Order: sequence, then C-alpha cells, then structure tokens
Amino acid sequence: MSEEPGIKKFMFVNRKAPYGTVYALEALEVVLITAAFDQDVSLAFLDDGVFQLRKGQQTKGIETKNFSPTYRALEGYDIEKLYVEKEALAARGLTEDDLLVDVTVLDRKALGVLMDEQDVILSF
Amino acid sequence: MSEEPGIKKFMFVNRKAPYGTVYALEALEVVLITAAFDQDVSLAFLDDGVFQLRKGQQTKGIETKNFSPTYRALEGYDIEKLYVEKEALAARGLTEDDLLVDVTVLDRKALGVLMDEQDVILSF
Amino acid sequence: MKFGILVNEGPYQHQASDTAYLFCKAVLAQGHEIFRVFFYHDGVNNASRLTEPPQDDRNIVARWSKLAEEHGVDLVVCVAAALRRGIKDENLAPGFRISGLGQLVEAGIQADRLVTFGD
Amino acid sequence: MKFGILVNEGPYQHQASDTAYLFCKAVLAQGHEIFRVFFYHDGVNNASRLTEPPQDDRNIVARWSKLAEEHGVDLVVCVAAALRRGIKDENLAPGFRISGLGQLVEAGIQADRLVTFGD
Amino acid sequence: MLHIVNKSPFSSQALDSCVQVAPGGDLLLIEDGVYAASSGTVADNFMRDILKRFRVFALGPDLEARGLADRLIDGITPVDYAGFVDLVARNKTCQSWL
Amino acid sequence: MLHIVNKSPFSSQALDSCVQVAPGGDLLLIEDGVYAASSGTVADNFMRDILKRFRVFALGPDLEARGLADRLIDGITPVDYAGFVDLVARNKTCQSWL
Repeated sequence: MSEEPGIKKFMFVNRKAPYGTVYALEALEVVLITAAFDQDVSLAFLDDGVFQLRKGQQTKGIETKNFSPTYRALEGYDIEKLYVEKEALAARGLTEDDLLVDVTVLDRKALGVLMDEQDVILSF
Repeated sequence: MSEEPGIKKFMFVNRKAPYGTVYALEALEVVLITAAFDQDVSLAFLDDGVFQLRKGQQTKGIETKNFSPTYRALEGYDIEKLYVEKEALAARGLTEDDLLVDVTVLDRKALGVLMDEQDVILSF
Repeated sequence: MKFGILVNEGPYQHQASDTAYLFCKAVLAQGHEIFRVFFYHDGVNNASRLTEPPQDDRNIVARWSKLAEEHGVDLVVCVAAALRRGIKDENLAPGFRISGLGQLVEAGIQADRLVTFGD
Repeated sequence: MKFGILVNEGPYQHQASDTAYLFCKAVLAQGHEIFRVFFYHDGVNNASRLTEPPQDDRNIVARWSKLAEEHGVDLVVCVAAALRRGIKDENLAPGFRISGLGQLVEAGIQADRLVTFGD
Repeated sequence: MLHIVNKSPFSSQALDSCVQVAPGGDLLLIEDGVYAASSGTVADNFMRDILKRFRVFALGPDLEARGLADRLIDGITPVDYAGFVDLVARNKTCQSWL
Repeated sequence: MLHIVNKSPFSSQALDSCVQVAPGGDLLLIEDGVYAASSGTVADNFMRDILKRFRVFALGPDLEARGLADRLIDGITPVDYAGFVDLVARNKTCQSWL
C-alpha cells in the first residue's frame, strides 16, 4: 500500500503499439477514469508501447481517431508519472525528443523494481 | 492454375499453435469444406503451426474439445498433402515421430517454392 | 479483375477490418470488382447492427453496410463462426447475409485474387 | 482473500476467457471471494446471450451466467467497450450487468488481487 | 511478485521482455506460454537461465492440452488452477505480459 | 508473389518467418508491420538485407498514423491503398503472414 491510507499505487503497463490494436486507446480511457478516484497513478511504456508516445501521428489516412493528444492532457488530470523504458526507445531509434510529452526514462531494471512496488498492475 | 481446368491449387498455411487461439480449429473447418469442392488442397504447417499436429493432446483439463483427431481424418477426405517445415520442427525439439499423421517434411526454401506455385493461399 | 476478401478479426480491437474496408474501397475505385467479402472467426462481429461507437469515431459496421448498399458488394458472414459468437439474423446489420464456409471456398475458386486480413 | 478479474478477449477466439473462467472456479473452490469480474475490450463479447456453440463444445457465455447464478459473482461489462462492439441490454446474457469503467477501478481498490486475462 | 506469460516463446517477445524487466520472483507460464517449459527446444537454455533467477511454474492443464506434460524442463513446477490461485494469493501483485 | 506482414518486428516473428520461407518477390508492410520500414532501429540492417532479395513496400497511411513517414529506409517504396490493390493485382497470389 502507498503511504496514505485508502490510496493504492496503480500502474498501467503499456506494451503495445497504437492503431494496430485498440489496447492503447482503451487503456488510456481507464487511466482517465482512475484519475477521478484519487489513486496514486503511474504509466509505464515498455517494448512497442513507447510508440504510443511518438510525435507526429497523422491518422487521417486510416480514417481512425488520432488519440495521441490525450497523452498531453494527462497532466491536467494530475497524472504526471510517465515512465518509459530506455532500452525500448534505443532499440526503436527513438529519443526523448521524439516523444509527445515529458517522461522519465528508466532502464529495465529500474522499471522492474518500480513494478514490484505497486499495489495494482493493469496491463494492456 | 493447376493442370485440370476449373481446379485450383489451394494452400492452407497454419502458423499458430492450437488452443491458445481458435485459428487452428476454424482453419480445419475450412479445409474440410474445401475438400467437397474437388480442388487441389494442401496444408502447410509452419512455425508454431507444427504444434497442431503434436501427438498426445489431452484437453480435458482446459474443458475444450480436442480437435487433433480430425487431422487423422483428413485422409478420408482425400486430403493427403500435408507439408511441415523442417526448421520449425527442429527448433521445437520435435521429429516426425511426435506427429499425429504422416507428413512430408520440407525445408523452408522448398516450402517457399511450393507456396509460389499456388493459386489460392488461405492463412490462419 | 475480381477480388475476394477474407476478414478474420472483429471491429475496433484489431486494425484488420479497417484495412480490409479501405482496401475494398480502393479496389472499387480502381475499377475492379469485389466478388465477395467473407467474414470468419471474430470477423463475424463486423456484422452486428447493435454497435454504437462514439460520435467522433468511425462506424465500422455502418461503413460495411453502406459499401453493400452503394456498390452491391456481397458481405457474407460464416454461420458456424457467427453462432459461436452470437451473430444471428436478429442482430445482423443491413447488407450482410449469413451463409456457410462453402461461400469462402467459392470466392477462392471464382475470384482472381483472395486477400486475407487478420491478426 | 478478495479477487478482482479482468477479461480482455472475447469467447472462442482466444483462450483468455476460458482460463479466466477456470481460474474463477478455482478461486471459489479455494474458499476465496470474487469481488468482481470485469469484461473490457473484446471481453464484452463474453456477455452475448445470442451465442450458440456446437453441441460438443463448451458454452462459454452460459458458464459465466451459471457462475453468477450459483455463486453470486458480479459480472460487469464495460459500457463504452460494449457499445463499440454491439453488446446492449437486448442481447445481454443473464447474470451480466453493463456499467462504467469506474467499476474496474473500484475492483482494483477493493480487491486484494487483480488478475488480467488477455492476448 | 508474480509474472504471467501466455505467449509462445517462438512467436512472441513476451517472455523475453518479462525476464529482462523483472528482477526475479515467481513466473507462471499459461496457455501458449507453456511451450517455453518444454525441454529440447531452442529455448531450452534460455529457460534454464531464467530458472537461476525465477521460480518457474507451468499450468498443467495447458501442458496436457498441448501434449507437453512429459517434457517439462527440470526445475519447472507444474500447477493446476488451484495452484495458480495460490500463486496469485501468495504474491502481492501480478503482471500479465500480454 | 506478394507477401504481406502486419506485425511489429520488435514483438513478433512474422517478418522473420516470411523472409526465411519466401525466396523473394514483393513484400508489403502494413499496420504495425510498417515499424520495420523505419530507419535507425535495431531492425535496420535486417531490413537492408531483406531489400537485397525483395521489392519492399510500406502502406503510407499506416506510416503516417504512426509518425514514421519521414524515417523510411532508402529503397522502401510507400504506397497508398490504390498501390496496395495494384500490388495484389500484379502478383498471382498473396500470403498474409498473420
């Protein structure tokens, strides 16, 4: 449990690319709802999940809603803990400058330790 | 097109393990129907698809129908061209003796050539 | 040229049905013919008339129905796969029909090309 | 101990809903409690009362309904995901109810454990 | 904590990712994930390395369905659904590597 | 013939299997498969090898959706849906590596 009674540490683990499947979009919908419950929320972007945060998504050609601006709105919901896997970025030729939002880049080991400290993990 | 007019070469490409997803089972249902249309039918088992033919499947514990005996019934429908990827078997520690039915083991290159000769490919 | 199309995934969860739809539109725009679109596996869920996506999202089922209405495209839902997943005449969207797997094999025989969209 | 369960895939296509069901049965058999089973993404398709699998196959939807009836398990279908996929009161199987995503968050808060089954 | 992997190691990176991120703990293989528990495959040595850091379990009914029950790598413990429940109960959290 | 790959090379073996089996021909990357067309990744050299045997295409709308349109590896041709149709029409058969 987290320090405050009644507050749990929720981590959302995102490991999938956007658009190929709906998981990224529907995960974001859960995150926004969770914010209303005053829990300790963090998001982890691992593996292909880092692609969710890529700048410059233009979805007109696939006739699908571009939901990437929503990541920018998370701050307004007091969701500020966004962790991104360092090795996943590097493998995909990405740097923090390629991302839509400010994030904390952590290596896998650090992410694994953080995951161990959670009360609830939701993986999509 | 195949030699006889009106007959096409149909290849069913199976690349997925059974039970984790329904593709293997529902692919088999298409194969059985295709047999009724007097086409030139072959099945190729690549990658995890080779697990579909594994002997000794016992599905009572997962409360799901064991459909593996159906592969044995294919002969009765005059479906006799079953090709299995040699490299896929080796990578998974399997030999022909581990399989439910008689098959033709081909290496990837030979399978690729065979695929090129088809008129219709259905992949599941 | 006659195209046959196989759709193996349902709407929204995977991009497969979006890609299949946009491919079909391009087939017609190029002056080709669509012999049939066959919906198999979870693809049968593309035929549910009860879907109601958010206002700002595409309506996948309605798009298929419109394609059938405007271009006479034959949209066939596999009966066995549909029964397993709860698609029946009572919740079938306009433009779709339920039939057997033989319709897929026939598409393979009659069409010049068969393209599979799935996961 | 109280368990929360999240099911992200529909019936038959993926094993996820089978595993989730067998896990739930074992949870109850071990004397634990199920706080809630939440169906999200294609998982909402587990709630279609129109499914009619072959005689020799398991009836996934009916199994869930029976679990609700016999053990009072709360089966909640996400309304937003359900609308996208055509699950509504008119085709909802017995024992399921449609509600918001808050019910999933509540399960995370109230249950001692939350287990996700998906693809 | 408990890590759950349900994908074949021959077609998906899920198991790789799991063991690279997680420092150790309990690892349960279910569904197509149980193929990683089979001996004699190209993933055999990889799994033996994993066993040095993780307590590894495999869901018995999934092993049997796939005809693998007699090929379990030494050191991997088969469990039934009750054992799966125990693993979840005994760990504070679990992560499904979908 | 035409080979179609719709999976990310970082999470799935689909592209690997495709190029190991197919002797050559046309290869079209769609959906999450287009990540393999992006330069500067660990799959970059792998793709450059593939280009020696295959004519490689990537679906433009999928590249744009994922923010990759400006990072295409040299030698890969972006196509729109009309180009996708042409590729299917011009090859006798196609195989989707799902």
